Amino acid sequence: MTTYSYFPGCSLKGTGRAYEESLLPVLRALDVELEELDDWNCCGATAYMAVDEVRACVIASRNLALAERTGHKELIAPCNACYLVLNKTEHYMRESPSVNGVIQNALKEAGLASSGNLPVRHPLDVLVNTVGLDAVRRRVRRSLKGLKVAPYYGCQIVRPYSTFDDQFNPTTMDRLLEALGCTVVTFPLKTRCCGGSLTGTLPEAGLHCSHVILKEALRRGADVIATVCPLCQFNLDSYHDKIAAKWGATRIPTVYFTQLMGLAFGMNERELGLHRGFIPMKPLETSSPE
Amino acid sequence: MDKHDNEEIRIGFYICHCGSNIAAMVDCPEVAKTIGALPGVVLSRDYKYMCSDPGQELIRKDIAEFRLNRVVVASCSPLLHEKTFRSAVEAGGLNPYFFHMVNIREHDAWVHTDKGEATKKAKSLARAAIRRVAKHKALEVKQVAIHPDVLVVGGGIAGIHAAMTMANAGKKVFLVEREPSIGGHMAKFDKTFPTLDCAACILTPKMSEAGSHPNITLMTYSEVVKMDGYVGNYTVTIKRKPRYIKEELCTGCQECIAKCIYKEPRFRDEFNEGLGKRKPVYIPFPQATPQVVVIDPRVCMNFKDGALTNKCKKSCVTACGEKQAIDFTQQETLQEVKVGAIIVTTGFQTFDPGRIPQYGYGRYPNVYTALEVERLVNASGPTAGHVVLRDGREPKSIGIIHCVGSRDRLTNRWCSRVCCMYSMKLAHLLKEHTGAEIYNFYIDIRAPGKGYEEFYDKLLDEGVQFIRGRVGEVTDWAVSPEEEGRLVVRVEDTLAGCVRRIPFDMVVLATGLEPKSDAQDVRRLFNMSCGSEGFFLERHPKLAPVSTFSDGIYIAGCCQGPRDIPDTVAQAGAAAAEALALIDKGYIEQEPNTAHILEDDCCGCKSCIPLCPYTAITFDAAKKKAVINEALCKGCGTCVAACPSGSIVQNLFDDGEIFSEIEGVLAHD
Amino acid sequence: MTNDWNPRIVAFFCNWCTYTAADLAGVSRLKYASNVCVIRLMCSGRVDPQFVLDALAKGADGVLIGGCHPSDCHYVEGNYKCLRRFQLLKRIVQDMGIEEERLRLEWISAAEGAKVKTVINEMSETIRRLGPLGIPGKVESWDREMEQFAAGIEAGESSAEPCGQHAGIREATHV
Amino acid sequence: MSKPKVAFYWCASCGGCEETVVDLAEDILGVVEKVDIVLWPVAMDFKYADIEAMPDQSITATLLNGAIRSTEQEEMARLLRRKSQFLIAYGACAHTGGIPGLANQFSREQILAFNYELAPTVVNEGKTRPLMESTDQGHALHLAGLHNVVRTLDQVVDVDYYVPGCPPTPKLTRMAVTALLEGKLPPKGSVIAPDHALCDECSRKDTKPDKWDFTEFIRPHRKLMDEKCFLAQGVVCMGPATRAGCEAACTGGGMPCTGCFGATSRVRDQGAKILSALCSNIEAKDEAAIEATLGSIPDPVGTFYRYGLAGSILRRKINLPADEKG
Repeated sequence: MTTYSYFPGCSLKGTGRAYEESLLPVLRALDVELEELDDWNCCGATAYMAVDEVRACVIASRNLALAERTGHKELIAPCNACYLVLNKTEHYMRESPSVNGVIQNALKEAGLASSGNLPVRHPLDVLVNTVGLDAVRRRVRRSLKGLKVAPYYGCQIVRPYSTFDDQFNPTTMDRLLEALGCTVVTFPLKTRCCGGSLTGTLPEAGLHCSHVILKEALRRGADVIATVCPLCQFNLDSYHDKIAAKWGATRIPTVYFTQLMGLAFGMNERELGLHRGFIPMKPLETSSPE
Repeated sequence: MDKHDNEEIRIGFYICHCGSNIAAMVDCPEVAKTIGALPGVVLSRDYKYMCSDPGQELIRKDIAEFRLNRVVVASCSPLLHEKTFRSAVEAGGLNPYFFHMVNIREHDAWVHTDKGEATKKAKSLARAAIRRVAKHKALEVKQVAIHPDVLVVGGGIAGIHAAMTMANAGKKVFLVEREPSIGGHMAKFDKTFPTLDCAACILTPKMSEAGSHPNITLMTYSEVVKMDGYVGNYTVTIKRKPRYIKEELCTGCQECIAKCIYKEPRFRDEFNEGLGKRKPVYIPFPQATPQVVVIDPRVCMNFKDGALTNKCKKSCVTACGEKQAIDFTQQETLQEVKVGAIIVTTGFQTFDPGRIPQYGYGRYPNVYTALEVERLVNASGPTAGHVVLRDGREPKSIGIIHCVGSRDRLTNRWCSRVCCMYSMKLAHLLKEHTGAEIYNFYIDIRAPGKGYEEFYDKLLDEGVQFIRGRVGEVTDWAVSPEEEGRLVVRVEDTLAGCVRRIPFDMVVLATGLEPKSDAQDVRRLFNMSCGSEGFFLERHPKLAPVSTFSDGIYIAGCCQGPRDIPDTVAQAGAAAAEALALIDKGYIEQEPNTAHILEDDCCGCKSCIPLCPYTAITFDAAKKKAVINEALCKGCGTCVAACPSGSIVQNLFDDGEIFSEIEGVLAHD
Repeated sequence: MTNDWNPRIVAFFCNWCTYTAADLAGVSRLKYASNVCVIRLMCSGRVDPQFVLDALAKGADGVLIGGCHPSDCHYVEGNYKCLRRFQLLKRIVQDMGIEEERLRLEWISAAEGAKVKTVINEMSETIRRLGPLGIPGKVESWDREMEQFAAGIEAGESSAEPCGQHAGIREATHV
Repeated sequence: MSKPKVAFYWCASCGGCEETVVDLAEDILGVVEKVDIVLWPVAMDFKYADIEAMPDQSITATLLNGAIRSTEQEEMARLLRRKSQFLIAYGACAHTGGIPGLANQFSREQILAFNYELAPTVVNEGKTRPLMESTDQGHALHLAGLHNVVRTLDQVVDVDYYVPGCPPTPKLTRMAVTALLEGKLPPKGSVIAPDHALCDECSRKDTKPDKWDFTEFIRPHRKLMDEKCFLAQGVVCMGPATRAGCEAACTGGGMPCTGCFGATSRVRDQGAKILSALCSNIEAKDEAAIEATLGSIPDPVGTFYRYGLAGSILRRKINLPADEKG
């Protein structure tokens, strides 16, 4: 049983609840415990970053400091935005003495300190590179054979810090899904923008981004899109009517990779939060538990 | 102990303006004034160009007129002009080593911005030299005979040309090539830009000439593994890989290939970039030199994992008949050769497009590298010059992407110099072969060469499309029916100012040139340096472009940096000329900066003996003292620094000289 | 430290890599601090620890040694010899009350002109921060206790206490 | 004509040098009858006043041992310099600072504090320190002052010759005296001893290996030493960096050389040189491994500068105060 510090971030407690609901049991099934940071705060993403980068980093650094205090060797951040901002902050702390200065002073005020060297990892990375695909395969109870999945990584997990996968053609999730028995369709839009927060600010542009991805996934004959990011999942899942109205229907469910793992592990769909999606996944009648 | 110890020291000091190179940042007259006032300095001048004839003449005259017995020149780097001034001093009748040089250009004027500070520094450096030179002793230059033979490493066009040049000048040349045949990359090309004459037609004659030249010993399928010695007297160890064929017996009839139990060729054909197949016993390409087959133990039935099994019925041996050229028992052998000079022409490797996954090489079968296309359009290529895609279709539209792995901060920053031209050449050839519609995606067209720009014009007239913009990605993501099943190039057309999607049947990546993956090993092997990008470093970017920091070792061709065939050949000629100049002098003068033991003082503690990488230091059991063989000593001075009783002295760098230099740089005005 | 004070750094560069790199820096017109004077040796293996100590004793505020990268030495292994000596020399120098940052050993290849610039700038910054080492001045001040004393004797007033600590010995005490 | 006058004097040293003079054994008599000993505190009763009374240069030679550490020693050094034609730095302390020179790693205050208060063997509630001026039963008592810096003799006054060693051997002493008496004087500033290193006369020399490749330096107490060269056994021996002349007394007696004869004339800093020689021959090539090997030398200064610190290039710990009253 290995334990990691766990920074859920706002999404996994809100719109992305299903992500957490599936992540925790799946990891537990593989003997990985997540210990949620006590008194964590906003990771500093989105608006903050745009307005004042350094302050945003300060905000993020508090979480890093808290995590270091727990004594756990590594911190897990499932939300791509959190994952990016936390890594970015550590990057600045190491590369820019001036930014680091501001951060350390701010932390001192709060009686905290951070080395900027705590590894911040994404569950996808941990599952494939630490837990290992063999362990995953061994845990599969109900193979997802026949399920065609479009692996969608989003932009933030490999850019700009490609810590564990290729920046332009990541394949980690592909391999993980194959380990579950899925058929992974070649999906050239893996890392294309999902629209991000544009869906809120410039719907026209934002929604079109989502549309392109949904359409290509269907064109590739995928039954479902697997994602590693709450914002991606939200964008791709929540605006189907608006998108249909503008460019025609592109109905395809978008789920978290952890939910697919849960299914493969034979877990209950509801416990995995699959009922929360707007576009429900077809029940896997074909493959029965082995 | 030295007769010069008690003579009156009369130093002449000269500071060079180097036009404005130095004078702009260093107040030369001021320095001359200060130094002139130092004890021992009888004469101090500043002069516009010390290295010029009048400058040197000045030194000569002054030595006589002012009875100078030491000379210091403050100018550029000693690596550039030390020799010049030493000979000037010698011409003045002094021992050339009663001279010291101060580097106030590269190390001062050029790197500083405050004239006051730069001048101050010039004074310190000069003061140090003055104190040092007073301690200098007369030294004799040692002359060592040069071995007249030459080694050329790498049998590409550069190596071949260099070897031929020297062989024709009557020198014995060893030409070592790693592959089974010489020819290098040029042998794979179809036509050459901009004249479009066929590469094989101009290269093949040179290859066979080199192969049969009485003065050239061809060592193909061989690699240099060790180099010992020094300029003029190198001992090189060459590994001869077993080709399982007795070269001298094989006539190149190729019967063995025909009769190989593999009826059909089925193994990756390296020469054709894997587009074609070969048998375990093969000859790399029709014009291969030497015309000798080679057996690949990794796939030959008679081996398993490279080890001999004799499981095969050896139809090849039967086919060879009484020639008996096939020898499965052949072993790797080491051969030693002695040479006076070495020319390194190990060439380049093409950029691996897999490093830019967004261009889809390896993921999309119809994305090709330029070198693959060279084979495709080549009459003796895998498709006999028939341009067809891997699925057999003939492409109707072709996109050529320039600068793949060139001018790119994420991969290689340098311009590979040849891609623009060969891309246009391929564009022309592909159009000729297929009549397809052809697009070039470029950043800038670089056509700086005789007839190059004209060739670009010609292509524009032929209707080849040119789009200015770095391609973002090559994808099979289709958004329109006409894109379905084709490769889509997404690019910003920076002239039209819009992002475009253009579908193609075939995409060609103009991969750049980069240093060979083992360039670092080769560099160490020959004691050379590499530039930051990994190409071999020339001694001077302008004035010694084919020399290296190791005397007697020269470089030519793309191992020094990307260049096209004419430049490569010119460079190879230059390298050959440099080597000839060295060898024909018959001897080299060795810098007398060697170390020697003070015999009376050495206590025989042996601290120094294990330190010498050249085993120049030995222990005289009778005298119980260490002895240095100055012929072997290369003058690093490591033993001198290590001698615990100060009983080793290095000429030109003895403790006294260095201590006084330290004192000098730190003394205040 | 006072800004008008300029650190004095003595550098020992090997002929083949670092000295050439410094030439390259010049040819590339890189700009760096002017307070470093380079002494050229054939190999970093020639750097005798005595040189380093002597430079410090004669007024250098720092000493920089430059050699070829490990396994790139023009003389095969001179740079390793240098490294080994340097590591112990650093300890001794520290024991003698000198900050270790005042000594620096860098591997700089002939191609790394830019590194020459950064290293020299970094180092002169570090030393500017540390302030002057000024050993000659220190030795002078140490010896003042004697000069004053000697002066006292010459003046035949040795029973006075030039350093406030001298006991006259006019009254012949028995030994 | 009267016999040449000779003086012996004793500054900061242990007295071993005086012993050597006595070790001249019967030869001393020869010396005594050839010369007039005008000052020899350790053996005879003289008054400084007598010396002061002498005309300058009237002493032919003074053999002064010990480093200069106190005001009194300094004054005597200057006095004797004035009175003597030849001043001879006799023994390691006068020559290179000797063991007392190691005090240059500490400030005057540190030394006094330790000796009179902190040393575990000291009981001194009153924290009494020696006073330079005090009165006892109406007598004014004076003590010499302690300098901040320990100095070699030639850092204080001009020195004509050096007789090295801790202590010098009778043989060298005899050489020196004879040279003086017979007027066969080497050039001024000479060290009266051979100018090559100790190995030359070491009985273990032949067992010296051609390759050392040190992986660890062993301290003599760690293992029983055999007859081989100490360096061959991984023990730091200063022999290669130390002047010969002692006829390898220590190495012959089973102890590595600790360097008391100082360096040869060609070396400015004995410690730096032995460091260079030993480190160059370490086997390791990467920093960590080198560090590991060097870790086995716990006190480099004390090891390489045991007798030479005061006379070394750096002389004294740099960050110590120049003047400290105590």
